[in-house]
Amino acid sequence: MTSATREKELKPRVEITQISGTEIEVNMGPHHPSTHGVIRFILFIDGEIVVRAVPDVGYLHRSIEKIAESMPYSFFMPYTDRVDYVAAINCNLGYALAIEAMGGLEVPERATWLRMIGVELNRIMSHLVGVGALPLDLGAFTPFVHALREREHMMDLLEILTGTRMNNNYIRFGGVCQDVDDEFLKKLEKYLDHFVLFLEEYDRLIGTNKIFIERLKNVGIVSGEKALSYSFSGPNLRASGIGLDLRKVDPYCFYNDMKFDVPVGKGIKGTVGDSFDRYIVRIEEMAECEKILRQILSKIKEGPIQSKVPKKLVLPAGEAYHHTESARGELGYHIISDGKSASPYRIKIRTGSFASMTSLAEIFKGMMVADVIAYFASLDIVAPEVDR
Amino acid sequence: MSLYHEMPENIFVTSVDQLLGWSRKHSLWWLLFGLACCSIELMHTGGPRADIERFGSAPRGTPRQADLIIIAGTLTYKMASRLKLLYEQMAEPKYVISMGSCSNCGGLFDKAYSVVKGVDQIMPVDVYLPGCPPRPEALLEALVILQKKIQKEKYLRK
Amino acid sequence: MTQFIYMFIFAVIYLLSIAVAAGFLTVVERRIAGRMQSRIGPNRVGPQGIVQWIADAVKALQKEDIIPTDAHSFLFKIAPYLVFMGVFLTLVPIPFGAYTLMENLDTGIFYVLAMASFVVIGVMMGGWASNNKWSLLGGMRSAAQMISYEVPAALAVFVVVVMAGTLNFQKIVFSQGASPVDWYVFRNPFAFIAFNIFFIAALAEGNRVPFDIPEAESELVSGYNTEYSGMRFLFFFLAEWGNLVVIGALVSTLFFGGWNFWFEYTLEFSVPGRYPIRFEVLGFLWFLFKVSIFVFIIIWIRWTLPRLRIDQLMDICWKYMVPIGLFASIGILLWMYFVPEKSLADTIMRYSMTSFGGLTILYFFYRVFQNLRVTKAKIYANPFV
Amino acid sequence: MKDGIFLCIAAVTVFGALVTAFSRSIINAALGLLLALVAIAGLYIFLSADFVAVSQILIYVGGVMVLLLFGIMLTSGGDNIFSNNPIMGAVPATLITTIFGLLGIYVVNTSGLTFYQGAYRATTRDIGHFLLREYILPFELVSVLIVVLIVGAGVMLRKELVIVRQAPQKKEGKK
Amino acid sequence: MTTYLKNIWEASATVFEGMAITFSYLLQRPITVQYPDRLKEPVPKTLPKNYRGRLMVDTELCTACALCQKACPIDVIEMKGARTERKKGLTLIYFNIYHGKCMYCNLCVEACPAEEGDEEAHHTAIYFKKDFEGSGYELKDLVEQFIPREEAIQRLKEAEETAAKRAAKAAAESAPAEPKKEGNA
Repeated sequence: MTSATREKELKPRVEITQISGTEIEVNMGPHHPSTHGVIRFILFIDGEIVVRAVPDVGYLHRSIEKIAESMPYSFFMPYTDRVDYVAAINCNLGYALAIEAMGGLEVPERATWLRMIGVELNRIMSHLVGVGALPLDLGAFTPFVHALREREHMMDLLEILTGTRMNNNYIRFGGVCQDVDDEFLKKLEKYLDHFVLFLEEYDRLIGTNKIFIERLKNVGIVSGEKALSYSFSGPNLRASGIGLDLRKVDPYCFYNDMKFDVPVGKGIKGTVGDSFDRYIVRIEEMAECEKILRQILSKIKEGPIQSKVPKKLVLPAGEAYHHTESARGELGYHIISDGKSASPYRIKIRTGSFASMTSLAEIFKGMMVADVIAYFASLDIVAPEVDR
Repeated sequence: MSLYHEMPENIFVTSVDQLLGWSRKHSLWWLLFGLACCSIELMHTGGPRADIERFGSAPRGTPRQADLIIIAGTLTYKMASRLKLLYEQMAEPKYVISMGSCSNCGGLFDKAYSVVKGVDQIMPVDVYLPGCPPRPEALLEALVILQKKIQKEKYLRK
Repeated sequence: MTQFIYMFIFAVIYLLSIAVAAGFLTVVERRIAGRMQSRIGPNRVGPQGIVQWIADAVKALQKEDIIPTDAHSFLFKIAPYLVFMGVFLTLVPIPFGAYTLMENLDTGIFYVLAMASFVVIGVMMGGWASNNKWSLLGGMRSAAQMISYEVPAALAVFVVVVMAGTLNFQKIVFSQGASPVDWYVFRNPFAFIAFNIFFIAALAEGNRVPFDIPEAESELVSGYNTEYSGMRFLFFFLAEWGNLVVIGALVSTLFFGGWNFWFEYTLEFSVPGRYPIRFEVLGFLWFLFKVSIFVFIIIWIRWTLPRLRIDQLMDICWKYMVPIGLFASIGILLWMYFVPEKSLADTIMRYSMTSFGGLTILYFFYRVFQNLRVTKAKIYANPFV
Repeated sequence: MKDGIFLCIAAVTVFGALVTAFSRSIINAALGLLLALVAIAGLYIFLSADFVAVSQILIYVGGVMVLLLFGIMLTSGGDNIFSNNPIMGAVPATLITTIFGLLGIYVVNTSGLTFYQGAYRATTRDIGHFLLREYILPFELVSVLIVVLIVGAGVMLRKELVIVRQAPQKKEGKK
Repeated sequence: MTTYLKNIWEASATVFEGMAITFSYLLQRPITVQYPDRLKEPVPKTLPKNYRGRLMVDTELCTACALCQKACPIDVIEMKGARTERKKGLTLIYFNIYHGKCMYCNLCVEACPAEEGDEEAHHTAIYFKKDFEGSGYELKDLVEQFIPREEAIQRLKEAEETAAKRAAKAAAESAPAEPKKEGNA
């Protein structure tokens, strides 16, 4: 592409400021087919163009952080599932790692491998919702259902691994709650063979589609610098061209033994950091997850799954912050313990979606209503992660 | 339906009622509406494995055209007024399924200061469904139970 | 007087059959969509769910008829009927057989283009009268879209009209033959282009994906029909699916030989009573088959593609379809002038175009079976068995 | 029978026209106009001018009315605009109607125009014939006029609009 | 001009490709499991061994130790154990589980000390049954009483009697020592 045509495409759609002068205030959400979950924007539109937007959060504020203060550390584990229900085990892991780091608990090797299987499977499932809901919001229903079908298969796997389809509450301090047999590992391997083919087909079905590309390219461009200033993390940050992955940068579990690439947005269809990049980064990341899972399968060994943990866990006084790479970016648990009681003094959860929300008001300006949907869907925001 | 208020019970009315009930139970269009965790399982119920559309239940984006609202997830006080509004916007006859623990009674968030302890505090509920979240099959079971209830309803002699 | 009574009865029969066809199509669409998404779709009501639409319709009758307080109640009430009327009126001149048609209008295709404007007015009224901002946006988008796409549609129709030399549907059908070689779509490249343009423009006028932005579910909730419930919504619903039949019928009449079956309709048949009834029935069924294929394609497109943005939609209309349509309409004039009918060049072009069409379909099925082979490898139904 | 239908359509036309003239709500006036235009198409059909009738619907209903409705509906509170035009007073209206009515009757009586009484005959072919053979010059002149109109409208619109184009980089800087 | 034609070509080619994929799904079997009636085998049988369905109690096995009640973060389990003459340890008086509130977190099962069965049929006294059907028209339908109400009242009476007996016995045993105690105090 020559620079001249590039320049032409970079220009935003015509912004008409003097034709009518009347803004219509429309309310999008909290119930609206495109706001997954309950997020609300108030859009001030002039014709089809958004003049300004006011995001309104809190419709799913369940005071999870406050509840944590009233119960023992181990009781809080099921609540972390609900922080990000699409990637529940990721949230389990972050909490467990934070507590283990603070309390100096041992984790057996097999338990870590199992945790990683759960986390990576869950990451794929979460990304499937992301890349599935994006075409859904652009009007294509079928790819979404195909993604759901793959999720069903994965939920079957998770069901064997953890016992439930969603909100697994799988990870315990110092281990996991149940073991699996070799049959599961074989099934997982078989499934991964299938999944590669699915990804390829999915990309042909929707990812290469001209209309889909036209709807996403050069929409909602977030440059790397800007993404950092919004404190983006995870796939959204990587789509903006910054290859920051906590699994590489600050490895936990056995991620430093794993060989995988960090997919980065390259702007193959438009500009670096546009909505299409956010889509393609997620697709590539799923392929990387598949690689990681295969390596785990080749390395996992028999052994105990739970170490000894005191029944009444009292953490030493002090505070700790532990972050992991969740499906929606950096998931950090900041835990403060007073050293006396069995419940935390304060827990603060840092989530990726909330950081993504901060960009909306600014990016929405000058967009068309249809692009608002596309940009919002490409961020893959889940409501409870915003509100908690 | 004031005309029918005084209608005596006879074979004609009963069989018409049966037909009306049959049509209502087989065409429960549900509102595309999810609150929290259960909304994912709600999507899966519309998805390929469970396929709620087998029962003739299509998703609708707007409350006016929906017959069934599935309260899928935790209801907060901030959302409650909105939900009430949505419910009131739906056209009669309308049905409510309370899906999952949170909407049944607050569930694991009954300690939270911001969560409504049960959706039945703001609107009538037809079927309560346990689970956190319930499997798609469980939601289908709730739908089947709701269908039974609808078939027994007497639309003409309310 | 009796003439009017006959007309009335005929109209009622037409109305009922279009309503039944539209209702049935909703079920068919849901079933096809289900299969494309590896689901089943409605299959509980009646054998394989074929009477699902009766349940839907009877339910819609029982629903409360809501008219929002701030709505303009008269317009709100009248809009669905206007839309349905627009769709129904377009059916009047379309021939389903040599005698199975309401009125052989001389203005034919021109009349169809005109009647479509009632749909525009109805949709705008519905959107505005609802007093809902999303509805208003939907109605306005819809009107802009329909008006714009009437231009390429008219250009494409122009090509056919030039080739047939008439606006009358029956004469257009006569001037095409029964075999694919005689169909207008395969006569010459310009007609083929015109077919594509007309089909796409018809999709856009019918508000179907990828042009369904007026009722874009994820953007505008449900577009102009957001506030409608029960019976009034049913009319929008019927109009939408009735429109599918209209589009299918128009395309197959204009470009695919209409009801022409393997036999030729000659002059001797035009004497009343000489035309065998079995020919009429066979022609009718053949036409229905063509229509259902196009309806299937429209449904299929809907469940495959995402929708366009409004400015892209207008771009496609004004930057692509209108220039190409102009090109085709000038090209057809030159073609008609330089290549007389039944000349060698004309015959060669017909056969090569037909084989081109056939090859495209063959290649398509080749791709389909390639996909199937891949999916077989991935153990389709359950990856764990 | 035929006369009855004719009278019905004529009555609808007059009713539509009256609504247009006397309605105080602008949206109702537009609706009245719509009704009148459609009814006039019906009258054309009675005059065996089917092509003109269809053109009437295509142009006035499909084009003019849609634009009118656009204008009314997109201006804020279209329903609340009440016309308050002194020309709508009864006296001038009666005067104008009478003058035009008399003129009409005079024209019909003196020009020798008669209603077409024979069986229905398709007019499309004749119209095409006239337009492209005998009246080709006026036809072409009209098309030139339309082209001028379109170009002129485009030019005028370009002057009216202030189009602000900004590259996204600049916007970032502003932040 | 090239971009113009390229755009048209790309659009038609990718649409063609996508439509080929969706068409290929028309020729394949759907994966739908036709719950509830048209099934090859009931859904619970297809679930894995450790599936967390409905929370159930084996009242025979239960020792009424109330550990599960303590392990539950949200008080789903309502139970009481007391001594009766039925068996040696504690007897269950009543055991109610509020399914409508349960969050299926497995914490109570992990806390349960009473276990039974071999590797295959292993289960604890409180366990998750591979069953998920439990919808009801009213909220109270979702409370499952594992000891029926009449039985529970009966047991409560027995427990009271036993307690009274034990108290009497204890009183009788400690009666002679009573003055001594007082003296000590």
